Amino acid sequence: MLTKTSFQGKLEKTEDLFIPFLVAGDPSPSMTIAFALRLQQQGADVLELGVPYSDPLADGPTIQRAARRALNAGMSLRKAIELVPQLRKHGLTIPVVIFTYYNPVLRLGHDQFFELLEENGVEGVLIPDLPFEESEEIRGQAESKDIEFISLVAPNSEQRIKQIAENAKGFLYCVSTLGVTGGENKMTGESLAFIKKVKEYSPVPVAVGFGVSTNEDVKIVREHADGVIIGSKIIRLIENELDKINSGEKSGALKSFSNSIAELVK
Amino acid sequence: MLTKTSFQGKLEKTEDLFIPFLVAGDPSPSMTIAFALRLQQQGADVLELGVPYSDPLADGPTIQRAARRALNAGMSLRKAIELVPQLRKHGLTIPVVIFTYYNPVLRLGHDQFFELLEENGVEGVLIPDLPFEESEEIRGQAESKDIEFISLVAPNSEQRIKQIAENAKGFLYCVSTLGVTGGENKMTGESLAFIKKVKEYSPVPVAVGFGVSTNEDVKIVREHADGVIIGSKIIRLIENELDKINSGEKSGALKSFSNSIAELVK
Amino acid sequence: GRFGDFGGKYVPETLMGPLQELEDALDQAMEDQAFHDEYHHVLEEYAGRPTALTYADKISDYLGGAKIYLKREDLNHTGAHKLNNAIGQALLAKRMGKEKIIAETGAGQHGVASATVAAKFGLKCKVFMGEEDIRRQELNVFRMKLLGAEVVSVSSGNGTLKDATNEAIRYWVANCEDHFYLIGSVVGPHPYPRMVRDFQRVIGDESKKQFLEVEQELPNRIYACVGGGSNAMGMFYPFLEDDAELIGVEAAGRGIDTPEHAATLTKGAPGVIHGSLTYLMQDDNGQITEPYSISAGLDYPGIGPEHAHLFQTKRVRYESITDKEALDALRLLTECEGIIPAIETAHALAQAFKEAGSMSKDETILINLSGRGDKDMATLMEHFEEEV
Amino acid sequence: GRFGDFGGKYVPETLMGPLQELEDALDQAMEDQAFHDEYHHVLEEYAGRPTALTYADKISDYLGGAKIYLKREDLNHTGAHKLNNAIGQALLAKRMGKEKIIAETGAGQHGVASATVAAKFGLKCKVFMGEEDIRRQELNVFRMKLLGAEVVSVSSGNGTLKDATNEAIRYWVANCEDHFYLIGSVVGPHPYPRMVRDFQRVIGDESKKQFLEVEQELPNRIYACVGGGSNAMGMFYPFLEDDAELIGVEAAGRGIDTPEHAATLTKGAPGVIHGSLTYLMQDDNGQITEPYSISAGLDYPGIGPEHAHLFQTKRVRYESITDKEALDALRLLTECEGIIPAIETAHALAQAFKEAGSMSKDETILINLSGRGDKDMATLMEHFEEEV
Repeated sequence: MLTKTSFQGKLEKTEDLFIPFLVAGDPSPSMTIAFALRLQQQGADVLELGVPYSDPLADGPTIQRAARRALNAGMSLRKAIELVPQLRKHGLTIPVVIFTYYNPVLRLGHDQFFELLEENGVEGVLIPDLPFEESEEIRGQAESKDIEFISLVAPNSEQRIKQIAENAKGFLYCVSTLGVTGGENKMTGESLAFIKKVKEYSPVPVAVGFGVSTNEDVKIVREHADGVIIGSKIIRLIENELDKINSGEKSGALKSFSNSIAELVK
Repeated sequence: MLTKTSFQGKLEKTEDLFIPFLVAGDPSPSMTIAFALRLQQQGADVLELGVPYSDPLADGPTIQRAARRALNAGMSLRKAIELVPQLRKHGLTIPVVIFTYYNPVLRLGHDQFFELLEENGVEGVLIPDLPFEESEEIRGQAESKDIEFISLVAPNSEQRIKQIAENAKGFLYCVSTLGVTGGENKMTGESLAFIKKVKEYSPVPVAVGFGVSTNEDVKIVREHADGVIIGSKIIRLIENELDKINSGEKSGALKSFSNSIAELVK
Repeated sequence: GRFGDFGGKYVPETLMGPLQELEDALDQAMEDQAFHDEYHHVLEEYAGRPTALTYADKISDYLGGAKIYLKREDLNHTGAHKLNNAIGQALLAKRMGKEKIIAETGAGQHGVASATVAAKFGLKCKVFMGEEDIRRQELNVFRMKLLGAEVVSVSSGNGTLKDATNEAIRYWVANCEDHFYLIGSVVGPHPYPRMVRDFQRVIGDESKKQFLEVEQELPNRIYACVGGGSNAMGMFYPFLEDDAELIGVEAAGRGIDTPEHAATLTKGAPGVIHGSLTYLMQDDNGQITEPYSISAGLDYPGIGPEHAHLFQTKRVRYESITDKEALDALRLLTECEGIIPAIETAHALAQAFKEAGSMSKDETILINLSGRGDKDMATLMEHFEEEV
Repeated sequence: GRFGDFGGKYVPETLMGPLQELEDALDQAMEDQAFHDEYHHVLEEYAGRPTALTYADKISDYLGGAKIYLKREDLNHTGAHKLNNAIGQALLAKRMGKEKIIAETGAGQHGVASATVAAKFGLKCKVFMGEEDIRRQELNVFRMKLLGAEVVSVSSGNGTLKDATNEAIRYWVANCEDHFYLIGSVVGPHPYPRMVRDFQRVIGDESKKQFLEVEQELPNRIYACVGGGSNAMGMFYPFLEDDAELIGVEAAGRGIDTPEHAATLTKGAPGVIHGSLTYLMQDDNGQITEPYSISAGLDYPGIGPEHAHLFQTKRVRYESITDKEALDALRLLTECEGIIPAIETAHALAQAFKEAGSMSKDETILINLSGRGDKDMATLMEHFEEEV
């Protein structure tokens, strides 16, 4: 039942997806490019590129720290989008989803936002504080630009699960557990039932995020969903390398990062 | 019109009275005796012997300080009364008025209080917080023991002036100015009219107190009243001598005190 | 001017005139409907009366006995019952043409109430406060100054309420012609104890009406804390002829068997303090002794003469509560009902809580919640910091 | 879920379910007379409502123009309008079977109100507060703890109200199943702005009735300070269809031409904050900026969406007042009327005082005296110590 031509045809796989998350500019734009390429090397199918925000309501302390680092380095919504051609130039071929809170988009204006996305060849967009009911206009604009507007669905979405899932584009971001990013994963029988229900309605791959932080988590998610989204854990792996990066040992940092990712998704 | 046989006949003068005030036990019982004798030497006609009290409502800071010194030295109502025979033994012949707030008297009990006064040969008593209306019982008791109960009258006693003055015993304590002891003397035309009015009604000498602190004050009071009461000024003169007393130069202190008193009442 | 054996005017002669002037003006005012109307208008429109009567359901359930009601004087403007009296006396001062008022204060509550009415009615205000209390109650001192009052530091004695009162009386003696002395409790010479009671009886009058509305009968027992005793007299007075048992609660400080308490009726003896014959704490020589209580408002060596009378006639039962018992009651009320009472008030609460459990569920208790605890936060922090 | 263009639910998907559950419960409750009766019973019997309407005669005379009336929310239990809303939401939480509440707080007033209703209704309470605010508002932190609440220190961001709100929302996302989030102002996602307004409209409803009683007509102008805007919405809402001119007063801090202010409508732009589309203070990249005001309660970068709507439609006039103007107005009210207002409230006073003199003597002004100044004493001491 899955549609195949998502992300402007660039994502042909519909299962076993690995969707990593990076905060653009954490700790610098060039390191973001380097990390992204390593993630692609380790099998990433889609890159979620997070725009740092002053007040990230859906995020836990790990991503808040990353956002703070990136903001201090001067990152913004516009600069994050403009980072995408740089990623391409350096060899990134997987689709990129811009992950941003809604206020920077509003500040830029919907039209200018989509022009920027289009100009810079962005394949998808995810706005964590714009639920289905508030996103009708933006979903229309995304569709007209052939940009995937990624929806989220949560265990407590209840009667809205069907509606959200049936209208999903690109992939459906399935919040495995209540809470902000970076919490503990609790794959209970309820979570599995919820994923199963979502898969019934979704025309696109169902990826599970929130709290996936060990290889064991990854394996369990793979078993039941079409993809796994990993955010805070990747930020923490980057944080492990910050000392090396700051002391100029970038290649050592990237190697160690790659190894950790390989171990995580093996 | 003045009666002559007040203070058990010991006060025969009815004018030009000099009535000094001492706090019993300030700074010690023996010094009180010494100061009293000097005052007699300088022409005192009646001694007001003050009982130190924790909360002397009618007194200003000077007499409060004296009371504090005397309390610290262990003085009490009973001890103050028992000081009177000591004064006699050392040669004091003028009548003594025990000046005490009402609470110590109440605590002792009226009967025991008057027994003590009688036993110790006290000629008068003055209770500054027992106005005419509250003193009927005690006035009766005093009369029956032939002890003069000294009344006070103030410029704002108004229609009560006549009543108080007509019932006065010993001498009538005329508060020259509104305020507590130790304030400034303001002998205005009003004060003089008040004294004149009091004298019209009083069967006993009218003595003026409160704020008499210079020889000039004394002279003005003498001119209009039958007597002058000096309290705070005498305490201040004693305070001037405290250093000498504490360093053992008692005779020098007494000499200097005598000279000051002579200067004050000349 | 007497309540049985107690009361009277034990003051320097100089005050006899002003007291008579006050009494005449008071009697006139009390017979003047316009004065009553103005007083009640200000109470309603400015002070926020009537104050609520709150049923304390959680604590009643917790104690498992009588139903407990709270008369909420803490909701009065400036946070305690003190303002009722200050308003009454300020209106009287204006009526007498006096444009300057003086007041004494211990913790500062009556000082704040006096400064408040002075601001409201355009009077000049001088508040006498012991230097030790000024140090301990910095915030209330600032509050009075902000309201435009002058705070006079009193260094005589131990620099606390008794000394401030002495000094206020002394100042009044010297300035009685144009100054009105606004006494903060049912103490002092006649007619003060009666006047303050009459300006505080609104507490009891309202309570009676409110209680009858919700319970259709009067409370079985009524509790109030007693320092000078104005909140208690205000609450008790309208119930004196009724069946309700009345309980006044004094401060036992560190215990009535120690020298550190303020349990005047329990441990004191009759005598004269601040112009009135009443009970007070004194030594064998009749010198007034220093009281102690954690609560500045109960830390007073005397008590209103009408209380002395009600004690002697046994119409009111007087109990005493230690610092610790008061603090425990304060916490219990706070956690159960969301109301942080003044530490003074907590003494009344503690006694009521002690007794409520052994009363039956169809009996009722009324407690005068005389003031709020905001002023006591520093003290409470000292005592509870580790626990909370 | 909209007020014109503003409002909505801009929240993580996980909150959409709980918000719907809340809205359903709220709609049911609002149609249930028993709920209204209980809410109003608690307001009267516990919080002390109705609060007084005070005619400020001295200040009216001093300014020489319109007659000024004050709606006395400072007389509400816990000292501000905040409790009205906390009571309403706590009753709703109980009705929904939620036994745990969470709340955010800046200066601590809403935290204290939440801790109070939690104690009163037997709920567990967790209050999120920025670590910087915890340092500045030690007394209110202690008060909340004494009431039995847990105070959670928030170190993200600058450690002030915005961050505490973020963290409270995050905590709610993870614990929405059994926790009720008790928001303190007319902000947040639908249905909060409407709900909080409806629990605060008692201010305006009472005012209207009281004003008609004393003046037989409605006020010409009504002033209220605006941070999040709950006291203003509560006051304005019942007058929206009337002729009265409504004036909301924001904090201009050190001046709206400096970066240090909290004048959201005057200087901000539309955007999303804390789940709601409204005006906020932000930079060119859409990052929320830190506001500044001497008054902790106005020191918020957003504003309730209904205010944004009333601003856009010009039904309400929004002005701004600097720290200094507010402090001056605070002193003037204190000295003239014996009422020390909260610094928040002083902003509304300052704007009204600016305008009153040029109004005619038969015109009238109503100011919402949203809270008392006791909590601000430390700040006032810093600013006035030398002067008083």
